[in-house]
Amino acid sequence: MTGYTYTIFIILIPLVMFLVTGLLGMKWKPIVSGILGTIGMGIAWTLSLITAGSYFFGTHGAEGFQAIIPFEIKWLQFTETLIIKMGILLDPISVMMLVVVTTISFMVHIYSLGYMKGEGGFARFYSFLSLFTFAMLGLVIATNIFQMYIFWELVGVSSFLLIGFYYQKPSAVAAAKKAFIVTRFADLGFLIGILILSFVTGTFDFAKLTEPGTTIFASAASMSFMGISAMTWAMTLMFIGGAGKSAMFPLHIWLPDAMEGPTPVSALIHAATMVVAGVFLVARMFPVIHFQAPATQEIIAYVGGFTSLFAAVIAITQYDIKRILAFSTLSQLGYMMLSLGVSGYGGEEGLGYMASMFHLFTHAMFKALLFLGAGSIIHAVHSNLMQDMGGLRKYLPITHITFLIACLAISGIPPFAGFFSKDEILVAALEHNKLLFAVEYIVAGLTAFYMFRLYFGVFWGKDQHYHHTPHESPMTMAIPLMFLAFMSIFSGFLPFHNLITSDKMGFETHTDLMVAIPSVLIGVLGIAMAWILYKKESVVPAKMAKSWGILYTATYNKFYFDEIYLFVTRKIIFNYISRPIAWFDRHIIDAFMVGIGLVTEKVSYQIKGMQSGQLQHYAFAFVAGTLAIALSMIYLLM
Amino acid sequence: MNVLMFYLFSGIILIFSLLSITTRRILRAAVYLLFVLVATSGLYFMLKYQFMAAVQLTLYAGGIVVLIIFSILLTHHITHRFKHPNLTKLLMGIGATTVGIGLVITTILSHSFKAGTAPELPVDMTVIGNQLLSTGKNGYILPFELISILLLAAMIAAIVIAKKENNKNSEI
Amino acid sequence: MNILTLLVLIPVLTMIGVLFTKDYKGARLVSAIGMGVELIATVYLVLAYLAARKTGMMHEMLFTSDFIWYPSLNIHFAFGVDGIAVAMIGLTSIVIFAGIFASWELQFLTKEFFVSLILLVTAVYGFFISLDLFTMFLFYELALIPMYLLIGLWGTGPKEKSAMKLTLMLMAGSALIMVGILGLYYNSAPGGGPLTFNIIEISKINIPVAAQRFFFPFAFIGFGILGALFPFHTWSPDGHASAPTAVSMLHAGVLMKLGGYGCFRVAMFLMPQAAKEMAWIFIILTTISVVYGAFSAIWQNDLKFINAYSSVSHCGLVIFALLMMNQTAMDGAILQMISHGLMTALFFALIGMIYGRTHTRDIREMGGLMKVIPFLAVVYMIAGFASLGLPGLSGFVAEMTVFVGSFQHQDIFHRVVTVIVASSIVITAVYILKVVGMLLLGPLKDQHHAHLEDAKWYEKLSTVTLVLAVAAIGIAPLWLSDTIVASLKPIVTRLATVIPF
Amino acid sequence: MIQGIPLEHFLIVSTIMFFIGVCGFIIRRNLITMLMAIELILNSVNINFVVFNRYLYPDQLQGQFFSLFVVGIAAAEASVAIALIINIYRNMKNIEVENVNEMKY
Repeated sequence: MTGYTYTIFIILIPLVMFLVTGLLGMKWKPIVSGILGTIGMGIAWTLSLITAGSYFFGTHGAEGFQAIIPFEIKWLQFTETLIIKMGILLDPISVMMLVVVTTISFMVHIYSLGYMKGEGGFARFYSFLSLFTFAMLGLVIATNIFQMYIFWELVGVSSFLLIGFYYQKPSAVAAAKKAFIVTRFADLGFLIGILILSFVTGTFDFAKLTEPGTTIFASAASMSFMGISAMTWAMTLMFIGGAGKSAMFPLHIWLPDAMEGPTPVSALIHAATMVVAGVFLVARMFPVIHFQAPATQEIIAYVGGFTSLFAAVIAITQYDIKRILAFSTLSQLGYMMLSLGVSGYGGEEGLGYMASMFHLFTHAMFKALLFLGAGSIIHAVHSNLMQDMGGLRKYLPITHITFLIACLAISGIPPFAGFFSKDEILVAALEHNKLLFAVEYIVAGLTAFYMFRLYFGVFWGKDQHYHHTPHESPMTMAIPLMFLAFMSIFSGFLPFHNLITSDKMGFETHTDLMVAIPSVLIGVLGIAMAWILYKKESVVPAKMAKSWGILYTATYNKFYFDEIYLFVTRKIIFNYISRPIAWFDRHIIDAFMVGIGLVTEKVSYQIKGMQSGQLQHYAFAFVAGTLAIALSMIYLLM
Repeated sequence: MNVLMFYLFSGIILIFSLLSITTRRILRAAVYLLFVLVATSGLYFMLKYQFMAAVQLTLYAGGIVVLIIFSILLTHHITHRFKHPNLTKLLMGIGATTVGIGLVITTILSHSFKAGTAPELPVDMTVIGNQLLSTGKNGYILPFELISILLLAAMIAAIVIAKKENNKNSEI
Repeated sequence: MNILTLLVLIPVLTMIGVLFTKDYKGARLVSAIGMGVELIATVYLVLAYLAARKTGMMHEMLFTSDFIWYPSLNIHFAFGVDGIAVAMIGLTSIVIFAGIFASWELQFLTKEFFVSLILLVTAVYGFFISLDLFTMFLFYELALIPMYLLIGLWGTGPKEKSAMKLTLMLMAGSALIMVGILGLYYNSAPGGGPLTFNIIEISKINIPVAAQRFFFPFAFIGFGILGALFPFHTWSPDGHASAPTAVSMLHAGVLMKLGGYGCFRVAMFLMPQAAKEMAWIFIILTTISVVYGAFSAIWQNDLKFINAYSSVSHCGLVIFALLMMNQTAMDGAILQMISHGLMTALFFALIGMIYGRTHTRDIREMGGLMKVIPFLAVVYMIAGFASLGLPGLSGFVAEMTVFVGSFQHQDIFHRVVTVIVASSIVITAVYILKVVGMLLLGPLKDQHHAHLEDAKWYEKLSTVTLVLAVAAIGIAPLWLSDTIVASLKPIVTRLATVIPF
Repeated sequence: MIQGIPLEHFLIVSTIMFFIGVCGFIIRRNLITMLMAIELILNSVNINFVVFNRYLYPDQLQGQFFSLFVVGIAAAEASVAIALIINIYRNMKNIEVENVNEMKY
């Protein structure tokens, strides 16, 4: 059991790298920090792979993959039972996430050596990357919900720092703020969810919470608030936290803006790792949600389904290539959430759970690839907009091929990775909810369409007037692309159904041809439409856009969600809550306090007049006072 | 006879004290005050405090009133007539007076005094002189000396206050 | 010699030493040395305290000593500390140490400034170690007087007015406290026998409930005014905005904690029944404090005002947690006091340093300072993150302990207010990020700021001390929390076992 | 002791005299007449002392001595008061009490 103590180094190396590059980085030549960070990450990656290898393919008992806690210390004690511990929990999903996070992070580290070359703040960039990796790893290996929350917040802040990396650009600062505040708002839900959960169960530990047949929820049945049971509240609030991080509708608004960060950051944080934290949270709490709060699971399924459709529709109309990818990420995250939402528990029933994790894995690979590819394109043409691109396949051969692979993978074309995972999700959806299945089916077609719209628009069509001939990226950028392309092709063949399941027992899956063939067909249909419309420069898309009129404009403007949020925050919260409160404080409460002083002063000024200097007034006051006292003593007191 | 004399003196006291505070000619006020003081000394005579009455006559009637008249002459023309008193003050004074008189008189009348039954002490100069300068029981040497110091102090003070100052600010 | 006497003696000696210096260089050097020694003495105290507890000394108070001072009223100089007082003393030492260095460049009446500042701090030490209500009150009053001078003489802006307002409001508070303390004194022997001011002795008897009901609001509101209890908080924005850097640090960092400390040590500990009865009123007030302070902060443009309102919000959380009256929440309250003390001191130090460079505190006139003064900007960001409760810094630990603690109550009322209070962390994030975004990030707004000098060594020393303390609590909170919890046990037990009314 | 005159009659006389003095002190404008009012007050009090002595404690002399001292103090007071009045007259050219309000507030 204790054979995994070395896993602590996976966590500690990025932390040390963060401190070293953060504190000393500015004194060195920038490249030193980069190389140091990359080497550190490489070690962590190797260790993760070793861990995964020995965990999944080493010996394990007949009862499936058991959770292992190789390391745990007490961090803070609240009550006798509520203790925050810091530890490492190894179970199938956390080990898988270790691999995903370290892989992508390592690739991004290598890639950034080329991409960020010559940028100011190179050392800062690497130290933030290390901080993020540390936080993300801490999140995935958390042994208890509070540790997860702690790293959850750290992930949020490192995301803030990285989005705002170009801190002199106002739009980047605004995007960073937005990302942080929106997720923070969602985290409030998470926190309250934790409070309720911990109060009901008296523990934070995942091990106790997810133990099959546990009795800690016995007291929960009697608790309810506003007609909804305590566990439903807790899980729904927690899901809000997860939805914030994973940018589920309606908390999705920060993700497209987050593309203001450097592209490698988008690949690491906003495509592959941090945004799946919400999915990971739901997966982590899956037994609790499934058994204790089935209503929440329904919500998760519908939110996931709606988000995937919503984002896919918006993606069709966008021109900024990173935003298209961002909306595509939203859509794919919706898939994962939906899959968890329709999943059952145990064996074949748990197909959705397995599919979700599978898709998480494959998506991480091909979406990171897409982003890094996009980074490579942007590196070449110095623009984010599709209008500025075209015919790039001649100039960027490696990027072109890898990008194509990723597009095929996300469109679910066999034998690329996306096909397998998406297929499993569709099967799971079909078994539980026909409506959601239909939605996902359409989304699959839309995905293929907008991805190939992007692909054709960028690599085909005619050349634009480039300032200088676009050139292929350096090897530091090409190697990660090739590696990820390799993963996008082959990761679909990993035997997930044996490794990562809801009850930790493997089961057999089979490709359901009744689902697979139509899904491939609609993917191909989407590609074909994109081919027709965007392969060559054509006026059809513009005409179509015009004919859709308002609908197109609304979609192009992301259904005005940003504006609504802006209205709510700027106008309502700032102007109608904060401002009156500030005014109230200065002009009512403070004025009241000052008023007390002023009244005292005024009154004393007034009664000062009684000291008129008129001797006879004093004499009268004296006599009258004496008489009054005498009178009262004689007639009142006696 | 005695009774009649008492009411005569009382009448003089009350009438002239009232006149002394209401007349509009200041010198007359002083003279009325003199009458009041003399009548009071008459009361003392009736009560057989001859020494007290003599002091009253010489010191009060003779000394203080003369002092007052001098100062009047220093500060006023003989023909000076006062303005009518301020109405507020008039009301204040009359109000306080009425209430006060009513209160005190009702209190006096509702209280029954027990007359002393001890034999009267003859008040001749020997007794007064002995008591005034004795240090034993019923001796008043300390207040007597204090009063003398006070009088000295008052005299000096009066001179200091009233004398002309040498600087320009106090020129008349 | 008793270590506690030493704690008061060192500042007094420092004050005398400062009086004999010739110029501002001498004054600041002597002050720095004195406060450095004080910090060492505090570290020694902490170690000695922990060691004593480890050897199993179970008394409520340690290092006690007792001199009769005024026999006819039974007033003593009674000293002693428990874990909470030790923690507060530690906070004070760190803040004043940083504060001395933050006012390193002050050259106007330097000697007098340092004497007043150290007098203030002496009073604060005296307050925390006192076990006698009267002596405690004496030190409390002693702390207010130099405050008036410090703000009125060395402040900025409408300093006289602010100083007057602050002093008068706090004096009003101390009048209420005095009523409360005298009430306790005259009820301290319900069965006859000598009256006493000693906290420990009073805590062993039960004050008659009627007296408690009458005197509890006096004592609690009195201390609450210093703890910025809504609606008696308005001295705080003005006072903090006008005060010089070191005074803002000390005031927001330590003096406001006197209020919270007094609230539970005097009002709640000695009058538990009344505390239980009336808690709900003050819980509502503090809930308003927390949310209201945070909302107010959003709309402010003056850096110090933002921080002052943020202090209102955070100090509201302290009293809120105290009123929850269970071990976890009260532990959180003490942690929050320390955490807020450190980070708000850090904030004010930084604001003072930024103001010293840009000569403005209006965030609309600044921008993009990250590029110009990276050290200060980074530290400001760390302070901001601590304030909005980032894990790894002290704010998170404190806030989470408070929330978990106050959520342990069974009834809906406590739950709902907890949720409302918890929502303040989002609002806090909004205003902190607003400031960080406007002040530090973005393009440089004012070209005059292009050549500002980054932190000097003494400024670095001042801020790094505070940052280290904030981070140390945030990363390893267990020992502090355990120390506090051990000392809270008698208080919580007493609160829990009072006869229900 | 005067046969046929009860103590109360003396007291009533002195009371009325006393309050006439008070009234005079309040309503008069002139400092000297105010001084006279004060003399009236003192005088009425003297009567009281003497009468109480004679009627209630005829075997002692405290009342008489007290009256004597009062007279002495009245003399001192009058002399200082008149010195003050003259000084005021020098400074203000009149002795209206309403003008003497320099030390108000």
